[in-house]
Amino acid sequence: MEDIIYKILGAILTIITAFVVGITYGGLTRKVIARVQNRVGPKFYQNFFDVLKLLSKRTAINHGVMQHFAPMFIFTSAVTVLMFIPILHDGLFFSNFSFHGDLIFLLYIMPFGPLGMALGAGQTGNPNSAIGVTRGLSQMVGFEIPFVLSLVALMVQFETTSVTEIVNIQVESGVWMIFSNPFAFLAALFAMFGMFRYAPFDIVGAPAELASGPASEFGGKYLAIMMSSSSIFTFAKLVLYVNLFFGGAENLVELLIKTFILYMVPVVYGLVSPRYRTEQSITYFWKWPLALGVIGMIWAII
Amino acid sequence: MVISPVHYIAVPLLAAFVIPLFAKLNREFVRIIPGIVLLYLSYVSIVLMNQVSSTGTISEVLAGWAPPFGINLVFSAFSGFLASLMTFMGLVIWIYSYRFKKIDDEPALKFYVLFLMLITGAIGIVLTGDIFNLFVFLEIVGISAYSLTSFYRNRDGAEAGFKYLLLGAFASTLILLGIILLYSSIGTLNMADIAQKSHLIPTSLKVSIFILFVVGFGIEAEMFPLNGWAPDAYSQAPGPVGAAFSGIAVKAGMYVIIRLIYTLFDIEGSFQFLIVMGLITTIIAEVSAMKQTNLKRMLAYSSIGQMGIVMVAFGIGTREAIIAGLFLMLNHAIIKGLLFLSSSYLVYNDDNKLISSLSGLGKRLPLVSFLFALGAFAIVGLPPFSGFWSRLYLLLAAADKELIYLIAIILIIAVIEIVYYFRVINKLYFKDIKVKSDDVQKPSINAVISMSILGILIIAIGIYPDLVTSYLGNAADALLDKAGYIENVLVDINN
Amino acid sequence: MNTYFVVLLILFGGAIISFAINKVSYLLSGIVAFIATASATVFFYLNVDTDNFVQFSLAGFDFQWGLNSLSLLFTYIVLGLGTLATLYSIQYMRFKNNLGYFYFNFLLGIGSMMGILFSQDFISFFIFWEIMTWSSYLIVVYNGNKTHKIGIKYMIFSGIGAYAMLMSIVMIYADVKSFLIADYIDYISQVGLSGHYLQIILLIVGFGVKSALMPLHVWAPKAYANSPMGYTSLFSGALSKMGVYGLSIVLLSLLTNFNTGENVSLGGLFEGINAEFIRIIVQWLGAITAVMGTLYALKQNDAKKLLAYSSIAQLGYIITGLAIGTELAVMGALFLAVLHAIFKGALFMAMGAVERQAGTTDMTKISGLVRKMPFTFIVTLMSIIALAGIPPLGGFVGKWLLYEGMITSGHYFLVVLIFFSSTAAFLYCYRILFGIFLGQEEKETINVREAPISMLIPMLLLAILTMVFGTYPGLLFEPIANAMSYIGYNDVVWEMSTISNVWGDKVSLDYVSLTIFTVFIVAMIFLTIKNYKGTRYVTTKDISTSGEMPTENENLTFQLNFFQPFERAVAPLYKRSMDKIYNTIGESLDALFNFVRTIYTGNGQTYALYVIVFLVIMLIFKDSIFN
Amino acid sequence: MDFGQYQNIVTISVYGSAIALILIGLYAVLIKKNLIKIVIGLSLADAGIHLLFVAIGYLKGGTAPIFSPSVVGENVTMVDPVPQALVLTAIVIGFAVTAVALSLVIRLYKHHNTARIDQIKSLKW
Amino acid sequence: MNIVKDKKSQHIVDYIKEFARKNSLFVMAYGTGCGAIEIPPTMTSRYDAERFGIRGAATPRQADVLLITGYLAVKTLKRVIRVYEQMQDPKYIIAFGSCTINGGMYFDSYNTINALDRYVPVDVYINGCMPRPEAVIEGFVALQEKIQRGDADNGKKYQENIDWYRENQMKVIKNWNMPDYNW
Repeated sequence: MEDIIYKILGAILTIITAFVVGITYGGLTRKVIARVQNRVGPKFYQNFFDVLKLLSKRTAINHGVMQHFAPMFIFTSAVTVLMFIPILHDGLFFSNFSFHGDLIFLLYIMPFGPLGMALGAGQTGNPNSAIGVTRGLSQMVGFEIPFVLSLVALMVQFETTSVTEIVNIQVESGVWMIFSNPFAFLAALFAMFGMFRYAPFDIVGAPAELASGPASEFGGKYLAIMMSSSSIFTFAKLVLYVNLFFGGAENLVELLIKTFILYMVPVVYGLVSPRYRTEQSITYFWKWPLALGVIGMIWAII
Repeated sequence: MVISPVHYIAVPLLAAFVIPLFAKLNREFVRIIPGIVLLYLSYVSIVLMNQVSSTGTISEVLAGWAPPFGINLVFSAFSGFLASLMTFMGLVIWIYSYRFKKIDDEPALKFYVLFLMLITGAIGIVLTGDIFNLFVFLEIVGISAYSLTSFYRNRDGAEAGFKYLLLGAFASTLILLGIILLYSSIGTLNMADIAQKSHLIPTSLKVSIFILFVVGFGIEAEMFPLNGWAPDAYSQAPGPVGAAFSGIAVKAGMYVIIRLIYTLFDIEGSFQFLIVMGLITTIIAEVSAMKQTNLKRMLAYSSIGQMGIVMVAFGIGTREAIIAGLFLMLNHAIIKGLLFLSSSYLVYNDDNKLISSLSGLGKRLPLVSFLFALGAFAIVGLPPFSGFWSRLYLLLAAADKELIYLIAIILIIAVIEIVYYFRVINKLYFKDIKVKSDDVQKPSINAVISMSILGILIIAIGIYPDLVTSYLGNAADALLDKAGYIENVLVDINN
Repeated sequence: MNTYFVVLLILFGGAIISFAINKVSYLLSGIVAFIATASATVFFYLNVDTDNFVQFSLAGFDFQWGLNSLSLLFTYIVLGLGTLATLYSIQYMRFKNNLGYFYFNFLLGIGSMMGILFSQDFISFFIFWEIMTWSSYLIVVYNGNKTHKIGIKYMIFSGIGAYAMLMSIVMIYADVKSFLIADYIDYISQVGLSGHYLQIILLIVGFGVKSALMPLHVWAPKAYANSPMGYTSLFSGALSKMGVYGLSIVLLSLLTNFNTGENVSLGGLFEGINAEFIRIIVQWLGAITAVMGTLYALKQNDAKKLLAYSSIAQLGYIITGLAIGTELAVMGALFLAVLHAIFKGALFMAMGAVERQAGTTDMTKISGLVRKMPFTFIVTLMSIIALAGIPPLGGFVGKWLLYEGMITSGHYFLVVLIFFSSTAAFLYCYRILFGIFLGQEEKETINVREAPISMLIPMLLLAILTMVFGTYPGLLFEPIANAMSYIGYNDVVWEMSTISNVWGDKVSLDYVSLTIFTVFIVAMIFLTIKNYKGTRYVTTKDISTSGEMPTENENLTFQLNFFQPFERAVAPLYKRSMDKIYNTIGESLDALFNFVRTIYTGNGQTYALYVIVFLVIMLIFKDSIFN
Repeated sequence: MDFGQYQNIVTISVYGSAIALILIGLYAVLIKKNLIKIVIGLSLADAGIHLLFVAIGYLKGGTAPIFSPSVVGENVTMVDPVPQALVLTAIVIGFAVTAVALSLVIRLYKHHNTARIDQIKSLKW
Repeated sequence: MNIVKDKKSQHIVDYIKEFARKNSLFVMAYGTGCGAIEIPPTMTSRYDAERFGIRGAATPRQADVLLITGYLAVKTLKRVIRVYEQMQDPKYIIAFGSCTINGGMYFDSYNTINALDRYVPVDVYINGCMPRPEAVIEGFVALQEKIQRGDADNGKKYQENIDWYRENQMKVIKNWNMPDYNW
């Protein structure tokens, strides 16, 4: 009984942490972008206001039941991913259910949210949303290939598919994956560009063309949940990357440092990039990232 | 009255010439007499087949001259099987044509005379033990067949008949030449005697004689380069005649080739020759059938193809293969019979017999179309219809001899058959109806009965092939037992 | 009377009765069909006994009927889906013609599939196989007119497959002198595989056609899409599984278990072929099938055709899994086989419901049906989630097992290929949901209503099954483990709701489901209660289009060229399709055949010349021909 | 009468004319386009065969194969009766075939208005 | 507008809400007149409105503030109404320049409206022709103060007085084919 309470408490704590960190990272990103553009920029906690404001909206419209469900799908997906990733190495509170899932499970639960989101976007009947969704899904096929290649390389190298095990092995041997198989890491890093959808891969939202794409009919509480979910999701993905390639983290500070550094890579890369066309952004991943992934795989097999 | 194989020849021949006399009394006799004759022959078949299975081959001497000098009839399990098959097919075709309108339009009298002569000739070929007699019967078959082919007095009928006649006359010339050479070298015409003495002929001459015979009878048996007449004749002859050709006439020609190879001559390489010729025949015929627009012509090519496969089966030469070959013959007779009979109602009013004119006929002529489809299913060898078993037997026999290429070719051909038969079925059932209901001819009750008999037989044999396999086994044994044949004809009767 | 005979008698008898009774009432024929399948199902499972073998002799061959644990697994698919599909068809086919014909072939199909599963010898296997083929052909062309080409294509490929199989069977008989499958397996285990590869390749071709393996798949999309949907659910769900059944015997019982250390080549054309080589080929073919099936699926505008291509892709996974042959992969493949029957059955039924209610499944013509047909939408949604392999529904389990089986046995690049396919599958999954149910509500579909209850019940049952198997796959693992013991995998370990691989990693599905459902429900409660009064539904015309109010006639539906950017990205893969290749072959053959038949010139004199030339040639070469 | 010295010449000429007839017949059938000529060719070939057959059955100095007491004596060589009997049959058959052929030719001519075989090809392929 | 604040806890919640609303303004810029050109400098480096939590929104569903930047033709008014009605409560309007107040230099044009207030409720007018970015930011700040005070809820006002607004709107818009505002 106590275990269960601990688990529940731990889960809630994890979600809150992820939310806070994710939202803060979002704010920091805006700040960084502003600084690069020679602006003052918003406060780093600006995104909290945004979420709060959206939650406090008095009305919310939806076009049908799927639009109502869509934020739940994405929230569920984000939280579930979080639950099955060990946030901290050997952490009591932050390990959650990470022993009950593995990488392939994570790979499959990750699209759960976007797909639900896509359904909601489809339900709205706004053509922009549907176009955004098709772009997003197409792009997902693009970056998934180098990503999977690098993950398979990882699994082969460590002979396990469990994230927890991968972290443990890295901690025990003291060699991070990024050093033992840099190619796989690079492939995964490229995949991450697509995953976070900063420029030049921001074809889904594409405010100038698609009026924020899938989210264009979402407002109020729906948008709030979506924003916070994607923050959680961002954090979860970062933690996953840290776990896989940076040997996990012993404590929160280490985790924050590692994740933040990692997070800044696509952000900074995006700052200096324009936007790709959709097919370019797909085929982008099938050139160098794919080659890197294959090299990484061969590296791992040898 | 003692039932003997002679009845097979005497009764229909007599009837054929008596019909015109009776016709003076009542026109209806013209139709009824052939039926009575065929029924009687069927009875004879049953009795004789039982007798054969209990006591062995029956040899009947004609005119009191003992073989090798006199003419004799041999009713073995093998020849008896074919004779019974022909009788049965004759009966079915008679039922079908009893009130076949198109024949009624023409003088029915001539039809039945010729038809009975055709049966007489074919059964004579199968039963006779004398090679010149065989030639005579072949000519009977030939002349009646030419006439039946051009039975409709239209343009194309005459053309087909003439082509058939041209090649048939050629065949008879060659066969006669062969007989001359044979007689000049061993001085006998009795088949058992020839079989006994054939080793005395110099090999080169023997082979030449064999070639002459094969080419001559090959014309009748639709062997490849010799079968130019067949598609025309099949497509232009009246529907029941097409069935009679495929079920009766061709079988006779095939029988002779089998006899030549198995009993009369003992020539090295003749089996392989048969396989190769069979394969070529099949391939060319099926390939030609593929693109036909004329339904009857398509069936004709298919028929040729089937005969090619029969040749292959007999070319393999093992007991299993012979069973397969006989089974194929049986199936070919009943299935192709059914196809010809039903198709002549499908293209009843279309002079060009175009497949495209069948469009949607399945709605207008449900039963006929169904039977046609059944026949098509059976002939491409789909279980649970009879065609499947014969093909299986053949393949097993081929596999036993490790003739893998043969299996492959036969099966590829089966795929081709699927293509063109299913094209027709699609036309029948799954296309819009083009024909007005007035334009189609509903089948008469007797036609339905005859086709149903064949259809039921196809399904029955398909579900329970043991119905016929025992007969086939006996027949195969009889064919393989060359010494027994000679002994039966020459020794038993002399005693 | 024996169980097997009774089951077949009920089914075939039911076929004939429902054919005959069609004249009385259109409903009755369907009801008879349903009663026949249902009673056959009930009777069969009451009397099921895997050790009961019946022997009899026909046409000089020994036949043996019985059940092994593998075929028992497949009977679940056939009878279960068959019963539901007949129930579904009663209403689905209500306004169609020729119902007797339809149900006759329907039941014949089910009966022959059961016959295939009962057959313990090759020859009755083949007989039932062919009956299944032509009965399904007759249903493929049921819709008439434009389907006839599809039907012929189907029949040609089935013919090629079946005759390849027949060829193999007769060769086996020549070797073993027995048609019993068990005898053949024994024989192979004694003498080894060398010299028998041709038989095995031919068997694989035979089964590959039915299970739509890559170069032999071209019949499938249109055949699936154009048969009545009630049957297609069975066609794609169960009938294709007969190919999988056969392949699992060939690939596993024969190839996997007896290729240890053996490397004898066949010589000649088949130089270098060994069991491992064949398996690798089949693996890659399966994976390529999966990829190409997916890529073509997402191009389609017709939902039925889309699903048909998706079926091909899914069968590709299954075949790859079987060909890999490790315990996990096989388990995953068999699991997917059952699951595919369930969700694809449900999907085709749902599409049938859409077709019946809205008149078409062309996604460019209809959209926004979700409010009109909510239950159909739910079924589609759940089945699609299962199809995409997203937890917590059943498809995930199969995919997980398959991937783990591949990774742990070292098929890394294959994994990537399969993964690519299943990621791209998300695209068409979304397409089908969006294209039919979401998006703008069109005025053409204003009067559409939900399908009748007797069509919904089977669909919903299947959808619920995907959910159950997603959390408790152990329910299905038990028969699968038994089945695997038949094909040589003893002591398969399984747990009720945990899946684990050989490296010791595991996924606890109950935790997964628990988490997902808890979070989802919490989120739902929160989101629904929050601002409950402020939450309003508006129509799909009320969207932000730069301040414009879209009128009735304005087209806001995005359907054509749905994944155009993606198609551009993978354009090189679309360049060459098997369809085109086969068309070229067909056209050349046509031309050749047309040329060949000009031999028959129509001139009697030419024919006479042939005779003489033939005679002369024979006489000249008589020494070389005879002797 | 003794034809002994001419025997070889007679034999050769009979055989030769038989073969010549056959060849002429074949020529007519294969080369001539006119239907009537083709039918004539067939008859010629038939006649050649018959002649050949009779010639084979002929024995040098043989008498007619009649078993009458007046003729039959010791060491009497008779011509083989079988070929003659067969040839008689064959002639009858050939006659019948020719009759049928001619009737068909007439009908063909009626329908096609020509007797050229290469123009009568409505059934082909 | 007076929001009833009878409980203290309710007061705190409201305070937080309004604080958040104040600090996060998603702007839907309706670039009608010459004022549209003033928006980019306001948002970018020189004046950087993002400091105040002001941010562009792509669609009315996500937006809080509707900027009407200049004169409104009758035709355009229809779209403005539509956009306004699609926004989620609470929602605000900032109107730019003289034209929105009294018609400005187009006061006697046959096809522009003179007083925007008659058709949609305006929270803040920024005067000038056109106002400079500094003025715009000042306007925003004014709006923020108004929000914090709690009397910037014109969405509710619009809803309550919908009949009056509709009447005015229909007076100028002849081909009225808008859907009903359903809350």
